[in-house]
Amino acid sequence: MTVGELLILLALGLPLFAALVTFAVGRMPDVRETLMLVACIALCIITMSIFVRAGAGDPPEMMIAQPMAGLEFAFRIEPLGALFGVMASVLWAINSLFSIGYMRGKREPSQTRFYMCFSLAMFGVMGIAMAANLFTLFVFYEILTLATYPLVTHKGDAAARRAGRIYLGTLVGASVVLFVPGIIGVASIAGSTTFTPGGLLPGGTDPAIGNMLLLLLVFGAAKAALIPLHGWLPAAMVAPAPVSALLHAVAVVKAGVFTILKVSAYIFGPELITALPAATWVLWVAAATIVIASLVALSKDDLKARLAWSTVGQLAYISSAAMLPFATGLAAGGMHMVVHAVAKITLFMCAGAIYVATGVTRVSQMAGAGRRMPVVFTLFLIASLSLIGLPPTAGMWSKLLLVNASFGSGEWATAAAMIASSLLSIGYLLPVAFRALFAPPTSLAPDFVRPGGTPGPALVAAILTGIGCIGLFTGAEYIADYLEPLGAITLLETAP
Amino acid sequence: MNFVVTHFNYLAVIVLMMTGLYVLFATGNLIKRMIGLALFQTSTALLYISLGKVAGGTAAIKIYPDSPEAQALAAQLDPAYVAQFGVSGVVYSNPLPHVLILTAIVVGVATLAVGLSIAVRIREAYGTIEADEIEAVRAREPGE
Amino acid sequence: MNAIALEASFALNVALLLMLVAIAAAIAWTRSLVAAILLMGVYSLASAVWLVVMDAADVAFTEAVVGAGVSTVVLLGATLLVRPGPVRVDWRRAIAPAVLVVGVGALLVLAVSGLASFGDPSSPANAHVGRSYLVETPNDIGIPNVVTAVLASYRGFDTLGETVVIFAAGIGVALMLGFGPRSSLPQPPVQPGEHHVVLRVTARLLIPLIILFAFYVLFHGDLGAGGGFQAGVILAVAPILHALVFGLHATTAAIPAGFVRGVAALGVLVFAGVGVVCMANGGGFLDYDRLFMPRVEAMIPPGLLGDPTHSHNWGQHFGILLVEVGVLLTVSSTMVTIFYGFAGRATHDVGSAR
Amino acid sequence: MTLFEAIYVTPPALTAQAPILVVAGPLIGASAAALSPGARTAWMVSVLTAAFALWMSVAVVTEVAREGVVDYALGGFAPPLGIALRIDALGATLALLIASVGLLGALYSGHALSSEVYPGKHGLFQAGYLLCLAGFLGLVFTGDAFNAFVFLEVSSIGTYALVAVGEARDRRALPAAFNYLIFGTVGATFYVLGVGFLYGATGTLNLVDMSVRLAALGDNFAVQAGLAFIVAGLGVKAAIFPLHGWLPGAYAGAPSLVSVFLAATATKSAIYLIVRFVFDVFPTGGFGQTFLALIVAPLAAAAAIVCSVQAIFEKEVRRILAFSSVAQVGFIMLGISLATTGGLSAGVFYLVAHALMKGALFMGVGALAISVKARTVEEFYGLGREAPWSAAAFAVGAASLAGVPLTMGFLAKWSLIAGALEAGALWVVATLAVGSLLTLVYVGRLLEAMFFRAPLPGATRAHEAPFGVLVPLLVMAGLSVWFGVDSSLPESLSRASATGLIGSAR
Repeated sequence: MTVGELLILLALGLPLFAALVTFAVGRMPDVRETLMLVACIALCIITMSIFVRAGAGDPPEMMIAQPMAGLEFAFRIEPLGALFGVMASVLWAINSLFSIGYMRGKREPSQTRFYMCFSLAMFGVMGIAMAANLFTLFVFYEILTLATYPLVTHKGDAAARRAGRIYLGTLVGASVVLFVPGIIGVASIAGSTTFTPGGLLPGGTDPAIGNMLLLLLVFGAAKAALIPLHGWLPAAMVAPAPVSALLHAVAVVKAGVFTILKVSAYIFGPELITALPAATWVLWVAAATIVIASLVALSKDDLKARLAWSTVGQLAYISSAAMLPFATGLAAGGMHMVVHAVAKITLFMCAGAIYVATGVTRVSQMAGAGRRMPVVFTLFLIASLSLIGLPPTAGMWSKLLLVNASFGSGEWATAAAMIASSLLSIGYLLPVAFRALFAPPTSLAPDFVRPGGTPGPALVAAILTGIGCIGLFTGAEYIADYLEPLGAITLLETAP
Repeated sequence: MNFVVTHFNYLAVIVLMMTGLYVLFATGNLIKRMIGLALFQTSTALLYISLGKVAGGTAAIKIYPDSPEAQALAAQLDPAYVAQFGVSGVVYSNPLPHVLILTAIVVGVATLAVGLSIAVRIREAYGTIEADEIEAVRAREPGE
Repeated sequence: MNAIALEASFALNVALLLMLVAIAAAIAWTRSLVAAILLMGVYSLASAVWLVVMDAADVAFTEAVVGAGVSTVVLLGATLLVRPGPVRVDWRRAIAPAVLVVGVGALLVLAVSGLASFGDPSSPANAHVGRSYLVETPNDIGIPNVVTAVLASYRGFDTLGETVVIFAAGIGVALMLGFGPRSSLPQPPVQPGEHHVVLRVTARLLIPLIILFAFYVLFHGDLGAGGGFQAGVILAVAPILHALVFGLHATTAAIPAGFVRGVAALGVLVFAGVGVVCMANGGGFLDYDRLFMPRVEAMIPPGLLGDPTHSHNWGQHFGILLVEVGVLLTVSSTMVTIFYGFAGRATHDVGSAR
Repeated sequence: MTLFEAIYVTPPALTAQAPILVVAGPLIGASAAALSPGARTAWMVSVLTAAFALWMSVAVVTEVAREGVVDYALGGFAPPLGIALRIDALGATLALLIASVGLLGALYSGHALSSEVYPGKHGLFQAGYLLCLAGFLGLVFTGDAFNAFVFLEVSSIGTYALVAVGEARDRRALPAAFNYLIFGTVGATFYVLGVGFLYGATGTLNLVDMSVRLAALGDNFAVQAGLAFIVAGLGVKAAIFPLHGWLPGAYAGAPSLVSVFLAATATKSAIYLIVRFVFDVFPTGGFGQTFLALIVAPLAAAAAIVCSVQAIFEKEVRRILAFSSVAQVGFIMLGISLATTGGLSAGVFYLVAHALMKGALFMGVGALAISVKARTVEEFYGLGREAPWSAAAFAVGAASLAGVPLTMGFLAKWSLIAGALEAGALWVVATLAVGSLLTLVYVGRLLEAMFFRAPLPGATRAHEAPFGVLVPLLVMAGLSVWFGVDSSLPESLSRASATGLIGSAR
């Protein structure tokens, strides 16, 4: 067994091991959570070394089984996947820290099942990140869906059950009806489903078939929440805050856009994407999604719902990037994936922290709350800036690159939608932090329902990601370099 | 009209079969259903037998070529016909359909016996052998 | 050819078929279950006559024995057990079947239009394999009745299957209705027919005759109409008659249900065993030419059947005989099992489950 | 098939006789079982016979791998005079499947039967079971149209009674068995009618001879109607929509062993015979394939949708599975009616996959119902915790049914969709996709009930099934997973079946 294979097995095995351990020592919360944190940190180390190896031109790969000819169960790491893996594992570790604080603070029931499913979801994410072909990716994609289902229905009441049904129905339904036929279509044309740099499908693919396959695969990845397959995402807001953070930042939605990026880069390839009219159709849908989601977010008073709709819009940015007939789009999309993840997880952790401390969920009730929770709302402000795309946060770079790529490829509608959405996001994000921090306290200002306010671990986690939002502002170039194999970008050239 | 004459047997057998099928489906009485089924099966047998009839033929029990019976039979027929279609001077009907139908008749009675024994058990379990009444009893049972 | 003889037989054929249609219509029409059952018996008898006109002597024999005999008895027995009221007729539920029947019938008319004319000696059905049997039987098998030759040898595998079907029916009835009266049940105080001396004496006389006739039918199968099935059914009549006259308990005491069941299985074993013996001697399954090892076959005296000049395929002769015996065993014991099943049920209180 | 070429499991003399022994073995075993004095002996006879049939089936498969087609002339008479067995790759595959399920079923019956059938009837029950086994095996081996009818009836007559025996648990088994008998007999008689027309037009019953003569004959109403009657008649046995009315009641009412065996083999052998007639007997590209494409395929598509929806709204677990079977038969027939190598091969692969998964599911239901008489979905609440092993095996079968990756069901759906894409039949792809989605809904409902719901208040606690039941169940479920990870065995068998029937050119 080579080192690369060992790394792959460890990356897959650690979350599984964490799930098993959680199950085994479920009755001892302290042991359970300590072991889990250890597993998280170990996983971070593993993914980082994979990241380094992949960057150094020695991508780990491994073949597990071949159920049928042209159908392989195999792993191979490429830059996008390595990036996704690192991002997911680091944010998982932070989110675990946050979860511990949140769950203990709320005294939630069935925590063991909660942490077990969390680890299983991570298992799915690792598989997605390292998959060598569409089939393997699909397998882990479905594992992720199933592992997160109990998380969404965690409360166990009728509303949670209903949300779970929408969640599972949309995601699995789209997979079965759209994604699987798409994969099989790819396999029957190309003879395999392996991710191939430059595109697996031959350049001369019949446009009619190409269009169909592209639409099947893009909409089949319903985790990317393009309208009209976005309904599951706001519905899943019934879940506890750490779950929302996992869904919206680390695992589920990112798996969706990651799939679209991979499909675009390695199944179709830039050339075929440029040639296919369906790519433009997707761009229009994405542009519409961006604008509509931002407008809906503006109308929501519930903080988590507002953030969820914001996610719908931000995901469409990345989906757009994958469809841009311009190679830089892919790298920009990859970068935005990371940037948005860090920002969104911060926002959700802040929302969770506010909820645990004060029991408040509505934006209108938060005026003046910043006086009592300055750190939380400052972090919220920083993450908001990143999401809007203002310096000194990482969001600036990725948004700039995205808009630039859109202009560069002549997609004015997309560029316009992105700009409009950024302006709208100022409208729905900044007032939250500003009114909490700077508005005079009113009689409506919430009190702590929990003595001591935000639990310590939760606060530490939010601070870490908040720092990340700023840190990535300086580190963005490194990411851009790393993603160069997908399409060269230089920050200095593209930046005005 | 010529078709009706040359295929009269087949048409009559079709009427018989369809009568059986009609009895089977038009009644709710389980025993009457079995009668319809038996009628249907028996009539199908008649189709096979009609297929195997050879004009002027006799039963396929070998009659020795020079025996008086053979000569008497052959005398009723055109010698050219006998020469072409006979075997050693005797025209026989086709034995194969007979063999098949022997089997089919036996299968028919086996089905009848099993079907009726189930009908008897239905009567014991439900108190009736009318399909709609059984259905009514079933509809009242829990779990339906 | 002599057209008059043909037309006479054709006219008979048409008349009998029209009669069958009339009987079938009456079956469909009548509301009395008993009348329908008896009409079914008449139908079988009439079709047996028609079968004789069609030169199907073996089938006619079987139809008379099985269709008019066994089927009618079983149907009547079941009717007695379920004590049904008159068959209800609901015209509304007759519409869909009528439409179905007309549709299927139309398809059948279309289908028969593709068949050769009735009686055509050169039709594919009569010219190909059917004719080959007539030509080859004297050489291959060496028995006069070609139907028996085809049934027991050429298509012996079908007949094995058929025997198994009967065996399966016996199993089915036994599973459903049990094996005759339970020993725990009290013996009925008065035996049926106890006071009918004439009946008892006649039965005592008839039973040996029936058994004798059954064996005649069995051994005559090579030469004329007859064979294991017909013989088996006839043989089964003996214990059934005994049970009717002397009571089921007396019969089951003489011939226990378990024994009958065993004989049914034994019949299948005999038939299949013949096949296995042929295989063990290096032939194929049921290849009667290999029934005997050559050394054994040489020991059979040439004049065994009384005609030393005629060449005999001893393997075929004995093979056919043995499998017919197997058929006889299974058929007769299954018929008795079925009778035990239905008759034994009658001594229970019908209407209470088990 | 190359897998089997170098394998010899029997001495040469036995190999030559293996085809007939596959069929005759269970017939003789049935007699022996009926003669057995006690329930235990009957069970051992049953297991030994089924094991023997499996051994001989493997021998036949290896021989078919070497020879392509194995012929066996019964009675020493060359066809068309005598009856011949003719085993092609598809027949060998089916025999392997039927014999394997037969053996697992026989093992399973050791414990499962005692709770469902009176001990005094075990001998007869096992005899009936072996007769069914013989019937199905004979059906897929025979090369003679009328002989096929005989074996159809051997299996059917036994089956009717076996289904009716389920009355001990649930009296609704009786009307269901009667219904099955009526439907089944009408179907068999239709088959006989069809064979009669083919015989009238060709003069032969041997399938090879018939195909030669049919090719020379050209179009003829008798021949075409004959095929229509044959497909309709077998369609009843194969539960092709809308001729499936007998199936839900029969599967729901029968003893669990019978449900397992029927679900895994009964419809399959009828499908086999349909395929045999359409692709082997009728000329390639001729009326048979047109008939499939124009009549059977739309019905199959309707089944895939309508019966899946019915399954969603059913309350009883066995009836859910039964309706699912009808829908899945629709999937199989859709693949077959594509009439391409890819489609046919996918259809056969799906057939094997479905047999294994439904076998595991019905066995699982039987195992779960041993300690509690669970029937409805509500009564299945919480069984996942109370009987984890049985429930896990059931879940594996369900996952395969739903088409979860790394189960055989996924590969089956995969190759079916790939076959449909290859043939350019997009409507088939769409039907399969929607049908799969509907399948997920009812499978999800079952799994949710077992694993995510608390038992109903007042429900009796279930216990894990006994070891003797658990082992065949786990083996059956394990096969679904094994072939889902490495499908080379069923893949090569189904590929060889398809190329054997219509050649690899198309």
